[in-house]
Amino acid sequence: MNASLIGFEIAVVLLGLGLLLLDLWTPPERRRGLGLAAALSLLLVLVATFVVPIPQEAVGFGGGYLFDGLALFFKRFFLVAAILVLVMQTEFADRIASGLSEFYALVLFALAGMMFAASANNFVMLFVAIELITVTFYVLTSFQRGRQASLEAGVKYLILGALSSGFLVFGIALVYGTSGTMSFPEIAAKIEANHSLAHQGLFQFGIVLVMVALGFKIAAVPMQIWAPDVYQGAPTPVSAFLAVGSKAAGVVLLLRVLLTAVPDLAGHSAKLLMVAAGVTILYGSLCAIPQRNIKRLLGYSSIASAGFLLLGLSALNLNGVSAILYYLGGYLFTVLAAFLVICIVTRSTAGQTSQEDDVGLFAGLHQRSPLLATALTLAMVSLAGVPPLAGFFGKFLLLKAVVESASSPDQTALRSAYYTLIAVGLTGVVISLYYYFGVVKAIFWSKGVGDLSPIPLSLPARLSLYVCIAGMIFLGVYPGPLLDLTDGVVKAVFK
Amino acid sequence: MSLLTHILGWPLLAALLLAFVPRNFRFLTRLIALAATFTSAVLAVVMFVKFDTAAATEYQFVEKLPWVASLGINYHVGVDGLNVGLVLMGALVAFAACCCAWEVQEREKEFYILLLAMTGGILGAFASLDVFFLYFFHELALVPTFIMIGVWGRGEEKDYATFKITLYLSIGALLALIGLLALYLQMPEGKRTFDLVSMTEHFRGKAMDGSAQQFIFPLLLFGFGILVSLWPFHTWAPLGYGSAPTPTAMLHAGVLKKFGLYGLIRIALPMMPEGAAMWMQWLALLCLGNIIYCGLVAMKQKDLNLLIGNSSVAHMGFVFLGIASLNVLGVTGAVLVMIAHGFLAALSFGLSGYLYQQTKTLEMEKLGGLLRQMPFFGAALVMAAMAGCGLPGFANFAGEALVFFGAWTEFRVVTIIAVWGALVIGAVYMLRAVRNVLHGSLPEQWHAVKDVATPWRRLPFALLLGALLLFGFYPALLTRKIEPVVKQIVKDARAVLKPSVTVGVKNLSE
Amino acid sequence: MENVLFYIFAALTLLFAFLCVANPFSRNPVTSAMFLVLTMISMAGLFVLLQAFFLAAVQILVYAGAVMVLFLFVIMLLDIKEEERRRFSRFSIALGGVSVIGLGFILFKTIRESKAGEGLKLVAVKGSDTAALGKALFTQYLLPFEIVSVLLLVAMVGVILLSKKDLK
Amino acid sequence: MNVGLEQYLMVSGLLFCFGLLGVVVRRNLIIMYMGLELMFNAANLALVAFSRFNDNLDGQLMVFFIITVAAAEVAVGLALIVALYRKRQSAHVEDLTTLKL
Amino acid sequence: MEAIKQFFSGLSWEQEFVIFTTLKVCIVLFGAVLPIVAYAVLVERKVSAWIQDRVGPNRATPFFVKYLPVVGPILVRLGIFHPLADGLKSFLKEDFTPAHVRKVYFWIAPAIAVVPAMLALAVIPFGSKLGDQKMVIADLNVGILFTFGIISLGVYGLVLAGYASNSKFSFLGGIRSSAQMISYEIAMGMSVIPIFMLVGDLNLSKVIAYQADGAWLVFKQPIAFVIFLVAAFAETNRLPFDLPEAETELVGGYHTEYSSMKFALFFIGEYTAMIAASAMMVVLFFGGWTLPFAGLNESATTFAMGLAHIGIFVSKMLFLMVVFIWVRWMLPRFRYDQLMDLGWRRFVPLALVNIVLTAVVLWALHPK
Repeated sequence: MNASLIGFEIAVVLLGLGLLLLDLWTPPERRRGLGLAAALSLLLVLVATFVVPIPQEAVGFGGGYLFDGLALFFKRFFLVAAILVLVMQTEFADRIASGLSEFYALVLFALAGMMFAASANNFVMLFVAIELITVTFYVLTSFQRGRQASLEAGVKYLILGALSSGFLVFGIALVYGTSGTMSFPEIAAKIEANHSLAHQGLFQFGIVLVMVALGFKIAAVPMQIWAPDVYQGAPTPVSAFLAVGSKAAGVVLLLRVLLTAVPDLAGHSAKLLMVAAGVTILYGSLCAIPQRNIKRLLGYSSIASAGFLLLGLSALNLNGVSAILYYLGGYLFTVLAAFLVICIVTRSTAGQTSQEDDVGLFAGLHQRSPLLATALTLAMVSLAGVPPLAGFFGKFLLLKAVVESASSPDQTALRSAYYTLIAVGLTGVVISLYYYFGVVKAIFWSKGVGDLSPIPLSLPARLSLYVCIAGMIFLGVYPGPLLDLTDGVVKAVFK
Repeated sequence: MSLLTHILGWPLLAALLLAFVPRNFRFLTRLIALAATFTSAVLAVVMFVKFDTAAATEYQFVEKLPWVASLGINYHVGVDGLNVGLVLMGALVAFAACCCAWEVQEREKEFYILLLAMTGGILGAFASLDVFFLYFFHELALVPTFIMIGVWGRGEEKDYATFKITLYLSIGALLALIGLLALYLQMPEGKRTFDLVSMTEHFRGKAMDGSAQQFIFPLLLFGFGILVSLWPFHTWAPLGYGSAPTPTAMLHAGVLKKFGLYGLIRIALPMMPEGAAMWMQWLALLCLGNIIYCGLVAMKQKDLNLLIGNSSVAHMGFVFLGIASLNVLGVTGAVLVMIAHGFLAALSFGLSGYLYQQTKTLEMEKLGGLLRQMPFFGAALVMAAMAGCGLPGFANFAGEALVFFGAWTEFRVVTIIAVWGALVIGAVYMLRAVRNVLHGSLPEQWHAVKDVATPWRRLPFALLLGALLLFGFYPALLTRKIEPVVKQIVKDARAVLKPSVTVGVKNLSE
Repeated sequence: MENVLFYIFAALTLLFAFLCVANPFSRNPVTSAMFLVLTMISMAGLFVLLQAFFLAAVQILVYAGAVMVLFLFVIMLLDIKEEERRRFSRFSIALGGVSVIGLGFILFKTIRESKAGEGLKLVAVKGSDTAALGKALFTQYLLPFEIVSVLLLVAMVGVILLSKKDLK
Repeated sequence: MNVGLEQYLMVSGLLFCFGLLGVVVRRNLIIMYMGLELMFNAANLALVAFSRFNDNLDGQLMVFFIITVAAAEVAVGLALIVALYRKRQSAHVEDLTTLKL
Repeated sequence: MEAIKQFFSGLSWEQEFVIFTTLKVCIVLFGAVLPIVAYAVLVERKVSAWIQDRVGPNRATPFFVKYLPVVGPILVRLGIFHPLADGLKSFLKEDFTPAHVRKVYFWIAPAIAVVPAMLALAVIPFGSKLGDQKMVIADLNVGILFTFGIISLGVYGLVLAGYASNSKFSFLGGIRSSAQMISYEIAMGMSVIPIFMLVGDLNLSKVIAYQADGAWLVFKQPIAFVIFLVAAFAETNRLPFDLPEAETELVGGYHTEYSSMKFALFFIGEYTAMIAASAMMVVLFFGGWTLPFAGLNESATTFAMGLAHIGIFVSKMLFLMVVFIWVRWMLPRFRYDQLMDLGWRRFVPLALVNIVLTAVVLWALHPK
């Protein structure tokens, strides 16, 4: 039964199972290499997504699985992210006490979940995919169970994740109950046929609950509290995958629900989205200011980014959605570069400072490894939204979409709200400059640099860094191709 | 490739190249930086000479490449009478700043990379005919500024200054960005483009919606205004310049700051006449704040750098006044002042930087009698002070005179006050500075200071002074190019004003 | 009779649920767990009243029979001392109480106002609902089913990793 | 009063609130987790009621998935709590203090 | 008689349901289960005695019986009256509650141990028909699931007993039992899946009907039967898997601290669970109340035939119970890790293989 549709996912799951099995016959000292093997295999899958003939748009499995441009975009996105994360994991391998192969395999399973999420077309698929991701991350987050921080992060993620799941299922129940169907297009059709449905209290309540739950995935207010703790406590590659993969999965599901299932309601809840976006941006930016722990800082920065993603959503136009995709594309390289550097640097300084992952660890990095220093600097600058890097163009597009809504004649009622939102967004950008440059400053100009030994870099790590840097610069300097792609995808999917 | 692309491309290329030069090749580093800025300066001069003054309203040396087709973003550079002088000024100042960069002794590699990036950004910002790239290049120049101040800056308030300048300028830039985006979105769907030329054409043919103008114009005015240290958003400037390393201060105060003014003249005025008509009165009042208030503050300064910083803010007042007058004389004068002040500010900061290098202090009370010790330096400083006061013979005079003539027809009271401020206050603080630094008895501790000795070191100062004098004695070199363009802009900007209001007096070049 | 049974089961469900999370007499986790078991069982009763026999059985089998035993198991294994030595912060209780009551009120109101059940009648199940469920599960919902199996694998791997002894 | 969908929803809603109450007020991780289970069950009840009253099987299938997933989640969650307890000798939220500013 | 018929025919469906269900429950419980439990204990003692070459209980007698000629001494020798004496003893003994226990749970636990086992019997069809009444208390569509659900609740009694006793032996016993029961429930549950794949229904009456039409399932699904049988031993905590109460390690396991009637309840619980397990096996594997001759495969039409069916069912069940008892005294106790190993690494995979095999065979026989 149209199994070929899920060929990529099947490949990923099989790869994960294969890793678990291979572990049995691989001597411990060579297990680290399994990660690279997995990364290479994923690279093949990624190549396959370009080579294999792919249907333009296809629905399968009782309408629950949708293969369209958006799905393909996100599948490739997740694959790239997972490849880089796997490389990062091999760099991290020394700090994993046991279960290295499982460490790799779980990432693959999470990846499969994300890829399924990209194609979810009804609430059952949404729920199942999201849970596959979340449960995998519970384990991954607490993978370093010798470290108390890792365990605490896991527990925090667990409780809040389960809470959001609770909201999710109750929301799904209400939406299903009032509309009588689980499928996104059918819900849209029902609303089309009977407009009063969209205004029914229970239906709206259900949608809000679902939104809140998806907000957890992308770390948006009011479900953002976990992010800093979990980013800080989790093993670095896991934080990276959370920041990129899990967040993007939340975004794609949010898009599917809001734009496919309830396009009408999305318009009604614009104010809600705006408030969420604004508060998220402010919360993330303001709380990041006093942080000294780099991973925690990135946690808050990821909250702020979630706010920007919501900003694009609350623009309520297709350009906003396209901007979201673009922003995510840049975010992928930027954040992964940052975490890769953190991963490598903290490895070589592990145990030397009482405060792990402190920003101070980067003191003198430019002398120890210019490549790492460059990559981290570029990442920070890109996150801050400074040209000519990817982050700048992403934020530019997002702001453009919002300004577009603000000045469009259809949205006169919301005009002042949009202006406020823009102001908030700008404030966020300005504040973020401050703390991102704090990191840059630490890299180049911190005082009292102790250790100046050079940091060795493995070939895969080096290559990944080059890829990230190239991605950041290319997307910032020559945004044309990706923008055309995202525009095309969005226009084709959401009409 | 167009000459312009070369002018702005070489510094950027050199920045990239420097990234691969080993850290300890210090000579090579500096050589590359100097060569790149020198090339662009020479090319800029070539461009200036080859510029066809007769066709000043046309864009020349144009290069246009599609960049992001779906959004209508193009790499589009070109100069007309308005920005040709600015590009020249930028390139010259960049070269001078690069020459002055010898004071930086640590982490030279990073410094030069940032300096070159900034140079490229500045030149790109002035040469771009695409709104997106305009902003893009400006940001590219702005961010290195923050870093350079934060890292190589001096003084106890360095961190605070960095923070403040970052905050202010980012806010200003982002406000402007929103304004520009809104502008872009005012174009009808399907025809949307960031191309400045087409946008201007479009709005010339079909005026923008009034309410949109009321909204966008202040965004641009204050966004750009903050970038130019419009009173009361000017406080970042003296502080920032006081803490900045010399080349940065030269480049920023001299060139980058003019970007906001350029944006106002190039974008805001012609496209949004209604907005301009409404806000120009206020601008005229605010610019008094710059001229008088900041002039008075400058008088109180004990630190030479802060004094120059404040005076630079005060000078911006003249430009604002010229723009506010919204007639050919005033705006032409404003552009002239922009260029003249670019050279002047660079010169002043370069000199004060040299002094600081020698004495490690800029407190005027501790200095004195240095003229005897450093004749070249003294002479240059005196001339800079004279230019700052607006004495004839320097380019500033020409510009300021035009501004006052232009403004006189529009706001008499304001002009009177401004003239008084310019002549009296400006003269007072400049001359006091000269007296305190150069004259009087030479304190014991400064017996060892050395003058700018080698021709090599003198080059930047000589170059800037030369430019000031050249355009001072022969302003038509610029005005002839500027004026036709300004005429068109003023015509656009005045489109909605009552015809009874005079449109300029007469052509200057006649 | 069905109405009476509904009210009985509903009342029991709610009572047990409340006692599970906010038992005024005991803060012993075991007590909470046992009340949760009772909640599950009463809910299975509600399921039966809704003629969802399969799910009623699954509810008891999985929740009461496996999940809650796991809870009990863990509580005992850890021998978690009762919370009573710690005092609740008044603030958090008040805040939680208020927010939950607020949420309840909103829910109550929306349910009331949306008149969800209007015109809907419980239709008697024809034949075996298990067969219908099974058919749907293996045709329309095959993919989620398979994904859940991956999820279970992940959970298994995760649990083993998290709880096995270090070999050092 | 005849029992209809509304009554079932009321029960489900109240159950949801109780679950939330447990999560918000209680500080023992395991009891908080039980509150979460209650929330899941509230959703299950609502789904079954909706499914039966609409005569549509999707809801019951969803319940099936929810129960399965919840079981998996509980397994992982409890393993985690046990692992933490071994390190920390506590299962209280207030004791999760390592990760702070 | 007429009046009674009149009475019944005048009842509404609901009233009839309630009355007959109550009747069935009472009869099954007090007429069958409790006596069987009582005498199962006796059989247990007697069988163990025979196996160990002893005489076994042969003393208890009401004061008059031994004076009966011939029959009296035989009855006494057989120990017929021991169960009565045991029951009396458990009622009369001091009901001692140790000071350190958790009172509430200490009291509840024995009850919880008994109830599920008894509930599990509710769905088992112990005969075809008596008159118009089906001989099953609740003929559920999801019968088997219900049974498994209920059986899985049985673990609470033991766990709580262990917890409530607040002593380490009891506690370890409780923990062991919960782990053991949960583990084997999986193997057990999976072992019966092939049966329902063959039958196509979860209703136990249908399972019997299926076997009436063909061979008993024990022949079609021997692997399933073996797994089920072994799992049943583990589920009922019988030797060789009685780890929760292993005397040599844990004294009495979870019931160390119990005495008198509360202890007796555990005992009843264990034997009721045995009854339930045997009954399940009869239904699932041995054709329930059917016998493949004398027309006994058909549903009863006469009252006598109905009774005969019940008799057949009970006999099969008793036979299996004897097997339970027999095994107990023949096999030594496993070690705990062996037990877990057996469950997880032998039976679970085996059950899975069995499912796949059945599926393949079914697919081969009935290709779509």
